[in-house]
Amino acid sequence: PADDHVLTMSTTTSTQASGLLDILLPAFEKETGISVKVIAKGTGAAIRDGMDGNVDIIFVHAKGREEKFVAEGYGTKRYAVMHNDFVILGPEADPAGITGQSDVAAALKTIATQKAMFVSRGDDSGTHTKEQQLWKATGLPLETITQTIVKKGKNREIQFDYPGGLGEWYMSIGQGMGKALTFADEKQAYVMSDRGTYIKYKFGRKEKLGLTVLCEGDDRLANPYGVIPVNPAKYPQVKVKQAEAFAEWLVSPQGQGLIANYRLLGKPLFYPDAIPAAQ
Amino acid sequence: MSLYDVRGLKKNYNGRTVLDLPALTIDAGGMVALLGPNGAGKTTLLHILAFLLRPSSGQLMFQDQPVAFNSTQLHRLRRQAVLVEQHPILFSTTVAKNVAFGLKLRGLARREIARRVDESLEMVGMRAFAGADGSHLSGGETQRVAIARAVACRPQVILMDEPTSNVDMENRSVIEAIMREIRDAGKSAIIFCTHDLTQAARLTQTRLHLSDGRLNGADYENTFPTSVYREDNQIWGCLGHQLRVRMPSDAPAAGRVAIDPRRIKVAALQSDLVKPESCPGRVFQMVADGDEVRLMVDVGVPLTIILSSQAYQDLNPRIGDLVSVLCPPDALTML
Amino acid sequence: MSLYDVRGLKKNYNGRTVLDLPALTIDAGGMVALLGPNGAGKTTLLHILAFLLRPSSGQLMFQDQPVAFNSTQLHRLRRQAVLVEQHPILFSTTVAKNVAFGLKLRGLARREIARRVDESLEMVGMRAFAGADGSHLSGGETQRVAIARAVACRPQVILMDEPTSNVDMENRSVIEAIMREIRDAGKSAIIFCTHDLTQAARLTQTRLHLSDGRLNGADYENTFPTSVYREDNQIWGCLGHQLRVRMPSDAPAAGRVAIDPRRIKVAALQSDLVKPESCPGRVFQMVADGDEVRLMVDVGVPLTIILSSQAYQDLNPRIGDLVSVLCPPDALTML
Amino acid sequence: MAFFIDSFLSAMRLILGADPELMEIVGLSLRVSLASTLLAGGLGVPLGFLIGFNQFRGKRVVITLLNTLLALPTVVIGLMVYTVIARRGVLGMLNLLYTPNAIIIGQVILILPVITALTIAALSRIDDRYRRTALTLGADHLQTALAVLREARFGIVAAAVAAFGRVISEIGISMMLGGNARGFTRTMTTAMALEYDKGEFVLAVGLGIVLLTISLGMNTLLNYFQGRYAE
Amino acid sequence: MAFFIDSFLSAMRLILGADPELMEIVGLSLRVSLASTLLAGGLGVPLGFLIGFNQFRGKRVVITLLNTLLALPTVVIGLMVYTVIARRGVLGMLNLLYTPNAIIIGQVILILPVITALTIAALSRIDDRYRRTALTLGADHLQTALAVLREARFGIVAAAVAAFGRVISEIGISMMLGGNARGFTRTMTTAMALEYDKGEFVLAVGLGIVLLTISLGMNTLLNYFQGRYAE
Ligand SMILES: Nc1ncnc2c1ncn2[C@@H]1O[C@H](COP(=O)(O)OP(=O)(O)OP(=O)(O)O)[C@@H](O)[C@H]1O
Ligand SMILES: Nc1ncnc2c1ncn2[C@@H]1O[C@H](COP(=O)(O)OP(=O)(O)OP(=O)(O)O)[C@@H](O)[C@H]1O
Ligand SMILES: [Mg+2]
Ligand SMILES: [Mg+2]
Repeated sequence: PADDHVLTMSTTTSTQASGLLDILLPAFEKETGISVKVIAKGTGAAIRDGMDGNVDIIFVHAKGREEKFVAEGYGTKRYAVMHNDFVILGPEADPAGITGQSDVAAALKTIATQKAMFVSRGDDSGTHTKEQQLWKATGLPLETITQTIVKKGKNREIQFDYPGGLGEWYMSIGQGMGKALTFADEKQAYVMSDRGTYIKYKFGRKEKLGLTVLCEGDDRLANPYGVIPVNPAKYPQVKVKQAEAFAEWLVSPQGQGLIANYRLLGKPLFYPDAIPAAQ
Repeated sequence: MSLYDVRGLKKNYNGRTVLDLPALTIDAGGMVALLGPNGAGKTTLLHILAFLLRPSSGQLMFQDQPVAFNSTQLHRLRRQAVLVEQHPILFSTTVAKNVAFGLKLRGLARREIARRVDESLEMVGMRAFAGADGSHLSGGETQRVAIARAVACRPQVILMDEPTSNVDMENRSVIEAIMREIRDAGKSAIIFCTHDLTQAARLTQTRLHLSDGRLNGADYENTFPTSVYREDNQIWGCLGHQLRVRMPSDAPAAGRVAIDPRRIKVAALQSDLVKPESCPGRVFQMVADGDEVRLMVDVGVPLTIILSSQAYQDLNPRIGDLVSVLCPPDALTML
Repeated sequence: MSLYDVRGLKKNYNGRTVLDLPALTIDAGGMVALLGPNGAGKTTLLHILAFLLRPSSGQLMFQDQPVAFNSTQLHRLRRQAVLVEQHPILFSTTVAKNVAFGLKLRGLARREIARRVDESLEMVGMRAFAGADGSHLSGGETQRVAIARAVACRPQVILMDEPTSNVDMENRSVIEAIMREIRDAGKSAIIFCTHDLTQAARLTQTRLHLSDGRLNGADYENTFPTSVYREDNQIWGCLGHQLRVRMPSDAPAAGRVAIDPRRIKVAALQSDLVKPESCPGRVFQMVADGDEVRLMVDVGVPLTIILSSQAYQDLNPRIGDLVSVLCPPDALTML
Repeated sequence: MAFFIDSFLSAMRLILGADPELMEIVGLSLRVSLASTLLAGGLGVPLGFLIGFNQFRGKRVVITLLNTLLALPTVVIGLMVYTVIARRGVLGMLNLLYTPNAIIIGQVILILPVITALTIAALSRIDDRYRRTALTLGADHLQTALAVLREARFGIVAAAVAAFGRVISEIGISMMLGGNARGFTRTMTTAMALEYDKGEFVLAVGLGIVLLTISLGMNTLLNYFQGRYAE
Repeated sequence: MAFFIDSFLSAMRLILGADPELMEIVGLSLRVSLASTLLAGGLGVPLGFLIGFNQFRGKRVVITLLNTLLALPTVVIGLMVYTVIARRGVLGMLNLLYTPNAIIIGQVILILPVITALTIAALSRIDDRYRRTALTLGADHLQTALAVLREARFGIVAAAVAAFGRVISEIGISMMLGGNARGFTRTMTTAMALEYDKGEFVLAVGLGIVLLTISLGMNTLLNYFQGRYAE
């Protein structure tokens, strides 16, 4: 395809791994002739790609950071595309006894007080950000690790909140969702996961995940995805037209319909946010 | 008890047989010189006798026991037969540690090792180099240290591949003296190669002649390329533009002949022994070889003639004398 | 025009001076023999003359031009001076390609290369090995191929480090003949090392004696370790348990002496020249050396005596004769 | 056990199926890895000769630094190259990021120290007489180096093979500088990493077996040519 | 440029700050890498001797296979070891997964072919007279190997240094088998990968510089001991 028909997008590994893009991108290309080159990485690195002007558009799930991205002028506008939700998983035996608990904060608090092993992604991803918010909501005293780094010659601090017990019952592994699930399965520990990855690991593989959903449905577990074209005011060379075309298409009835009808192993995975009726 | 017994031993490289010894016995305690031209198989034989090279076929007996070349205990046998290579190499450490290497392996006490290292370096005149780096010695220094390294081990037999080829005059006689001493003391047998026939003659009467991998009695010293031509209904070979020899009628147009140094006739130039096919030559070297005398005459090529004590007395040649030399047909072998 | 001019040249290794030549001139087109004991610095000197080793200090002139050892064009100079190493090594390819190597570098035509390769291998009797793998030849075969490889390049000077030390009798004379031919044709100069004094004598009158890195006139052949003792108010040295020599009064208790082979007195055993300190020895070798004769007498150690033609005629010794040998004090040098 | 059999069967399937997308990925991996190895070899072998052949002050320091660079992590290389070739970087206008060429740049930096250090090691035991012989026969510096190279070929080929193995099995740089964009810069290893991320372990190992099969093919070819060359 | 300065300053901060967590990570990295290198060296050097010294049918095939294994990707090693040591695997009861020992197992598999192949290459140019001389002086197989090893030491140390560089800078296996658990199995490289994933590039490169500093220290030590040994 000619150069102006190629759009470069950075996104999180979870969108790519869910298989959704394999449905969306061919349909988009068929319609507009624009092919999308996907660079998948951790949420932080994906946003970085946008801030560095390496890509034309970003498709991530970390609402707060996305809004900051737009506010700082890196992006033109955030399009709310869809959401899915997080679930708390644990071994079937459920040693901490949180089965049926619909208040996620209460469930986490129980895990913490029992000192049952909990695996955290610990990678500053959208999921990890969400997890830290939920720990705050438990009201437990949190511990904070602050790292100082040098940026543009100035010191900058990075914070990391956790409910204590680091390395005892709270395992911070700094890896992607799949790996966190594998880790938790191996150690028969509790873990917070997005539903898509959970379904794939639970029903999509021969070696089924030995974990099950113990807590779900709390509003605070919603996981919204947004797409943001990179601002041509910062980087004149970005293909803003094509980027906006893609974003508009995603929130159009076609895009939203495809999202709503996407099934992974017979189970719905994403819920359209722009036109909820598309369901 | 014989030291080595060789039965039908062969060594092939890429299908070429470089050693072919139907039978050979070497006695314990003596000194044997191995002679023969380049490529005759001397080094190959020494490597086999040192149990370093496995023959392609045939059997080797050492002290009446067959040698199992695939045995894991071969190193026990090797401790009885130490080889000094044609171009020895020293481990890249000090000269002293090189000499100590074999002694440590034999589990000698530290003081005994130090004593023997000193003693054997002294013997070859290299004691001043004990602390020097072995890899930076000169050619002759290396050869002498290698000899000391072997002798220090005091094995049943020492195999030496051209041990004095790079050694200076002084140390050549020192090393020959060491060899004689070892032989006389009956400590170790010595089997050595050399191209220096007078050295072989000086050191031992037991000389084996190898050529093309085979043992034969013929001295190899008088081998020359010849061109062949026809004159007076007779085939002649010509050596070094002067010496004419009568060739057998089936001689090829060019080739090499060996002339038995004991069958060459030599006479004073005035004598009535002078025949048409004889040619004059100048005596330039004479060496004692046991009871015989080795005469070297320049007839365009250097020709070696071995005279019995009696024949030498009768001829009484002097250095620089012109003599008349004649090679009868029975002295010739075509190669 | 001289070939080499050496001025105040020194080579040090680890602070030890192994070569120290205040001045030396070598003429073009001749043949020079380099003699001296092991470690004298012969190889070191040849490496410098081949522009392979940079002297620690001093200057080397080649054909009246100073040699710039750090020049990037040094290879042009090196093409004029080819070295045959003491233990030559062949590239691990065929013998023919080894010989062709230098010729290709000189940009010769392919047919000329093939011709010269054939010719020079034929010369050293190794043509049959043209296709053989260079890394698996015997010691003498390797040496001969290396000589062919150098000669094929036809440089201004060929430097040969003990060129025949591992070569058999037949090929030794072949190589000596090649060396003579090159000299006679005036094609290349030849500078060679050897420990074979008779070889040096056969080939050239120009012989340089090195010892301990220094040039000196003394032949090094008669150097012996001595033990010193005192008798009749006189210090004596004893060589080989028989020969007594009068030592200077300041002689150390043990050491080495060199005996000038031209100052040794030798007489028939019955002659009235026999003195108390003379000792009997048996003549075992005589060799022509230019106009002189080199006599070797066994007095417990092999002693070399050089006689003028006249003295030889007068004494008229025979192999096996007993003669009386006397070393006057002025023939001795303490080392 | 079942896991390995499954993986092996999927590998067979992938190979026999000759899936065009897989072919493309394999082709890209080979192209990129070969280019990196050849470039790094073309720089590293001469560099190794310069360092190994010459005696100079600080030679041991240089070798120590080289050995240190053997521990250069792919993340560091990736980020450094990224900083230079990203749009904001000095070479931003070349648009190199997320292209195969970006991978090659990073991989060359990765294996240059490997090839250089191993070339020096290979030369360290080549008899000095080879060098002297070439020189005395009239070779200039380059010709001498080539003659010695011939003798050291086993060691230097080993260095190149190790470097090739390193880059063809390398993930970090390909991921960071190539971006694993489907149809553009997806290599076998980034495809494997993706399958692994997706939890498709069988497919990941299957791809790994395909990669090893290709490596086996390359090495068999090399062995064949070395054998012919040696004759 | 600013990026490198930032990274360098962060690295300085990290080193000077002597942050206990960083110390722990550095310690683990060193322990694991040294253990892997020593284990792989202890297996690979003798193996290289066995293959290099002996003439046997199929020797070239063995060397070709070894060269192929140089391209074994970390993902494959990680998954294979995972399958064996996971809870459900054959060695599940040993509870090895996500421990430093699991990393060591994977890394040994990674560098064993490297050390073996490079040992063979190092031996290929050792003059055969060293072997013969040791044998004729009465050395048994082991003693002969040690004598030749001494002569080949430069090449073999180079192999070990390359292998050490490989494992200390390796990410895939440490991540998959160690799990990057903070305080347990986090190594310098997995920490770097994490910072990279988070987009904290300055910290990632800063950690990389710390790693190189440590590698430099190790190599300087080695150089010092080699120098003393050579004297
Ligand atoms: N490994 C090998 N491969 C092939 N040919 C070989 C090998 N080793 C020796 N030869 C050949 O075998 C023959 C005998 O070699 P050997 O070294 O025994 O000769 P030699 O009698 O010691 O000769 P020299 O006097 O020159 O040392 C030679 O022609 C040599 O080329
Ligand atoms: N690289 C080196 N490092 C240290 N010493 C050396 C080195 N090369 C030579 N030597 C020493 O220099 C001296 C002269 O060596 P050279 O090789 O020139 O002697 P040579 O006259 O050729 O002896 P030979 O007759 O034994 O071959 C020797 O004592 C040797 O040990
Ligand atoms: Mg030989
Ligand atoms: Mg020498």
